[in-house]
Amino acid sequence: MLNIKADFPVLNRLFGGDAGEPGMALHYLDSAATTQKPLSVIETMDRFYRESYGTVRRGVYRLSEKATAEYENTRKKVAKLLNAASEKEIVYTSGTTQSINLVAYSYGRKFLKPGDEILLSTIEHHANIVPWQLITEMTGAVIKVIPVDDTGTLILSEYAKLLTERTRIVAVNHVSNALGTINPVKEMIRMARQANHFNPQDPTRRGAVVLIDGAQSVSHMKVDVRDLDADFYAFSGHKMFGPTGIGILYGKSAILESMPPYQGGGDMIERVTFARTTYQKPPHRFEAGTPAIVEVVGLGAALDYLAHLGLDRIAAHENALLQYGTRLLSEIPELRLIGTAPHKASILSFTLEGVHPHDIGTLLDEEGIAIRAGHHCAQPTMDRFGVPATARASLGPYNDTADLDALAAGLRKIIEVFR
Amino acid sequence: MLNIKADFPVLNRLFGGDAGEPGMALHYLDSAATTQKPLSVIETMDRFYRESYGTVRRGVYRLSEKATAEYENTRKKVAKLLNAASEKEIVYTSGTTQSINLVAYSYGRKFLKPGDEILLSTIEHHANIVPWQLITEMTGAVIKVIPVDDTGTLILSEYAKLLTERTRIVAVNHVSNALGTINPVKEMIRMARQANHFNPQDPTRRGAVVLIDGAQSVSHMKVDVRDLDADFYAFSGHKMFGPTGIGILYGKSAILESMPPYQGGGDMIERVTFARTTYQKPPHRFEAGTPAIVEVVGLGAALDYLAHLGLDRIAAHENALLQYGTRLLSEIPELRLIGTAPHKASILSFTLEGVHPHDIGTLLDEEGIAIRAGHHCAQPTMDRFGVPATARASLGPYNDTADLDALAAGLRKIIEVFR
Amino acid sequence: MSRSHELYQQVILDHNKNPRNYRVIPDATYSCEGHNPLCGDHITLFLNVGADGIISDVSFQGNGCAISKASASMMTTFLKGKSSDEAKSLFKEFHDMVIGDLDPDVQETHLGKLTLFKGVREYSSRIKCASLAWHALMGALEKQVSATTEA
Amino acid sequence: MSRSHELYQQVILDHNKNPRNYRVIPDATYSCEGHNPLCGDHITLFLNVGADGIISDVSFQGNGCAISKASASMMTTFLKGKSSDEAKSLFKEFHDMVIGDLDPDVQETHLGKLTLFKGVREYSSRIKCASLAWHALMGALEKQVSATTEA
Ligand SMILES: Cc1ncc(COP(=O)(O)O)c(C=O)c1O
Ligand SMILES: Cc1ncc(COP(=O)(O)O)c(C=O)c1O
Repeated sequence: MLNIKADFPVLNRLFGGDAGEPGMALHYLDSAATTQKPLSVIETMDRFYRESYGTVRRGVYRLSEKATAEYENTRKKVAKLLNAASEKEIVYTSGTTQSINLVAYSYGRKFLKPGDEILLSTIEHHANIVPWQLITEMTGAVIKVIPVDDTGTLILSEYAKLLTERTRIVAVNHVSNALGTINPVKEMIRMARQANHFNPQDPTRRGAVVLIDGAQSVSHMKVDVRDLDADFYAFSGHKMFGPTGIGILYGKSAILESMPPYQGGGDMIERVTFARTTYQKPPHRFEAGTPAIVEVVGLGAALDYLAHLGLDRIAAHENALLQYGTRLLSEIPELRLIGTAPHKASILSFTLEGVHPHDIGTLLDEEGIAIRAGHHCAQPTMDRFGVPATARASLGPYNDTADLDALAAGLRKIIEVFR
Repeated sequence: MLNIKADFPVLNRLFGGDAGEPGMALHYLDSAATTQKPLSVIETMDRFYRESYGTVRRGVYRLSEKATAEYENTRKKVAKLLNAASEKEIVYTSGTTQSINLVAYSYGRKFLKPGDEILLSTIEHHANIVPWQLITEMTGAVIKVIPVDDTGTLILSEYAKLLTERTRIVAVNHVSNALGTINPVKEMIRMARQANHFNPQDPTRRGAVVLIDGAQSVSHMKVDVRDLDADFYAFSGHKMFGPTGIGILYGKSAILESMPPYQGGGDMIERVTFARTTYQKPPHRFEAGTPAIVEVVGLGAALDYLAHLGLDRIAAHENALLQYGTRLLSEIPELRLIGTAPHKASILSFTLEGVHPHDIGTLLDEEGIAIRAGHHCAQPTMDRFGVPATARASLGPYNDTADLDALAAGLRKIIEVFR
Repeated sequence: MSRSHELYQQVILDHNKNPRNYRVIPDATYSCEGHNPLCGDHITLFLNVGADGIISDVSFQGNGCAISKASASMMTTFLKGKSSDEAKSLFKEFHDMVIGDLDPDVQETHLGKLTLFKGVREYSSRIKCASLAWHALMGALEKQVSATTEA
Repeated sequence: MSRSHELYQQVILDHNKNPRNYRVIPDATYSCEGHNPLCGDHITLFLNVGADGIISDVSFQGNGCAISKASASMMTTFLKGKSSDEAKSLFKEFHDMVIGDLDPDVQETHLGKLTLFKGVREYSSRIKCASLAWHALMGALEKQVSATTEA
């Protein structure tokens, strides 16, 4: 098992503890919302601001040249993490949400025609629902929804039926943030290809492209976009030990090249006149304006940290904790686990009989345990399981069995209070 | 005069200086591209990551509650800086570029009809040109351009003629980043109102709204959006001593409320179903996904720093330096100042006879002087003045006369080399 | 004493478990669905106001946490027999109390037992739970069919 | 010695001031406009290639910094009389040198005097200036009308 709490300053301080009391350690169980940051990431950004801050891709002075080099170096690291064919397939965005909006606005507006179909799953995050709804309003395309069974597993036979020659886009998450289900995205991409022979060499030829929302997967398991054959892969820096304000869109070169710009501004143009403006090649075509320079540098440090831990070791650690936590929680009779797919990532979503998730959240916080309560930006998932909200404990590589023991003990105490 | 170099770590270190040499101090003259950061901003973000990092607007645990409070507190500070009527008029974006794209996509797509006119000035940054070009392609609206005279001053009599009942949007910068011209935006807004009686109570009624690109003004002079009567005001955190990855869009409440969402995702919705989704009120309607939490907190510290310096003192300091620098540069016979408007901010754009701006930039860098060389993302401005590029020294409150002396000495040396 | 004990008092836990006036008024003069967009909780408030402006009956139904349910339950018992103008000024007092602008320990209020909810001001994420029913009440009085806590 | 002296040598300054082959070839076999989107500089390259594949004339015009102008000037003098295949392999050597993958001090090259430009590898923002004319050359050989340094 990993033992890395020491790398994370926030996990080493005590909270509360005024009036002579010693304070409490933090049991942080909300990594699916956002992860804490290791010292190396915090220090890299701090040092960069103190010593090397400058703008990128514009300055002819060394401060800017060096900033540009660090900035572009992260792109290479991301390409390596994903096993992308080239760093030109890596677009910087402000987060998963913007990555998906970029595809919806740029690819969607260009290629979707009235009656075209977008396939989503029932268990998507709002970030992978609402952009498509906005784009259907503009294009006349329609959304079809892949159903899930009672464990939270996508029903592939229904997916197969929904895949038709009208399917233009399939957009599903790799891991559901509300349930923890790991979706069989490799198989789903293969099915999309078979149903609908898409030719990436000629993206104007109609066919379905597949976008994978990797917000919950990329720091928890090895992801190989070429092995998956994903057309787009989207994720956020802040959920992978990096800073807020930075995200990634991976896109296959041929597809990115077929896409018009999304936002307009500096650095994405080749030549601007009021009569006519021409645009740069990808990825720069999609990166308008001064980018999140320091956040990109911080993300680079986060990728180094991830590489140092090793995704296999992270996955093994988190899986062991998931088994342990599932067992602990199953012993609480009042508790109902929501999301019991055979293939699951380290997310434990649940309800307690007679206690609303918000009350669970507030009362656990008294014990220094941070979980999330609510709809997890996945209201259709809540609707599917007939609950308004769940409590959710989600794990990262810095968690240990003590965190889960504290959670179980806290839940038992709450049940007492509410009895 | 201000004397604040000590507040900025990067201005207190020596660069280069390998092989026993002592290294050089940095004469940073590229604040129009991005400003350096004071220690208080760097430390606020560092401390936040170490001690208080959590997600916002979602968690029921204290870490998240406190993060949310700090996050929303910055909104109040921004409202105060601009003298906005309410913090609900303050939308967080990733930068000026995104702020303008948001208005173009959301307001523009809803209200622009074929033949409607958008007025821009000749001396805009690409961020205030390209989004409008993209939107004219979608809507059939057309762009008209306000000309400038040879000093770089907008010709208001021509502007008056361009204002017609077809004018729907006027978008101009407060200060030109390429020339330093301060545009008479208050007068221009007044003229737009008179030419075209816009009723902010009923934004669906046709009329021109005015967007001011404040990227170059907001940390250099007092801006009062209510006194200006601006409908939108856009700027970037990184140009006002704050971090990268965060920007602001101010919009009048009634106008923001009339606008549809821009990006879709978490936190901007009221209720999501696959059948129908409803959206939150502004500003949250326009803030999809996990925001730039730590950057917002850092921006809050930058606003405190700005308040501590005082915008009047900054303006006086920079104006004195501008006068000093203009005099120094005017004494160099080979030098041509581009941008000589009577009303100017602290930007010195110039060319040297026989020396390309890029060579100036590289050679000044050898002396530890960081300036910008190129088209400054304002190619139409370059075209207007018949130059492919200029060299540009732009000032911040941390600059002093020594920086300008070094610049002038460096330029004389370059002229020698190229003679 | 830990924060939460101040909030989760026996009275609140009791109202959560046995909410009063938890029913539909089929022929209500007004009803309004209150909705907290951040958590998805919602309750429907039913209101009968006589010609004299007096609240003759008030009830609620819906889904929410202990805080929002207890708050709705206690609010309905408290309001019966009060005028709609009184209800509006109670809303203001309650709202000021939960956001921390009014401290019932040092300032006079007309909130009676409802001052129990003062503890919520310590929990910024729960303030909207306590005020959800009250927002629905205001919506009903203003003849709206829905209200959110976003105001 | 400071970095810039290595780059701004007398030869380069001279070619900047007195660029060779700075003219239009009206009936050029090929021509291509090279463009550096980051700085807006552009030059047009003119090329005459005989039936034997030999470059019989090559010239340029346009706007650019000392580095790009000197590089264009020296490239044109160097290429005259070479075959288009040789030109392509020289492009590769030149390109590798300026991005720092080929060090003419330790590895053999066919670049002759053009190795002067090796200093540019220290200036990441200027590499594209040195290679602008070469990109235009490649564009011309590939019969494109325009080329950027973005490749
Ligand atoms: C006048 C003006 N507008 C817009 C921008 C774009 O700002 P950003 O790149 O931070 O989005 C800039 C700066 O680059 C600017 O100077
Ligand atoms: C599955 C999934 N998709 C998308 C998102 C949105 O990510 P962000 O808010 O960082 O844009 C999240 C996280 O909130 C998520 O869990």
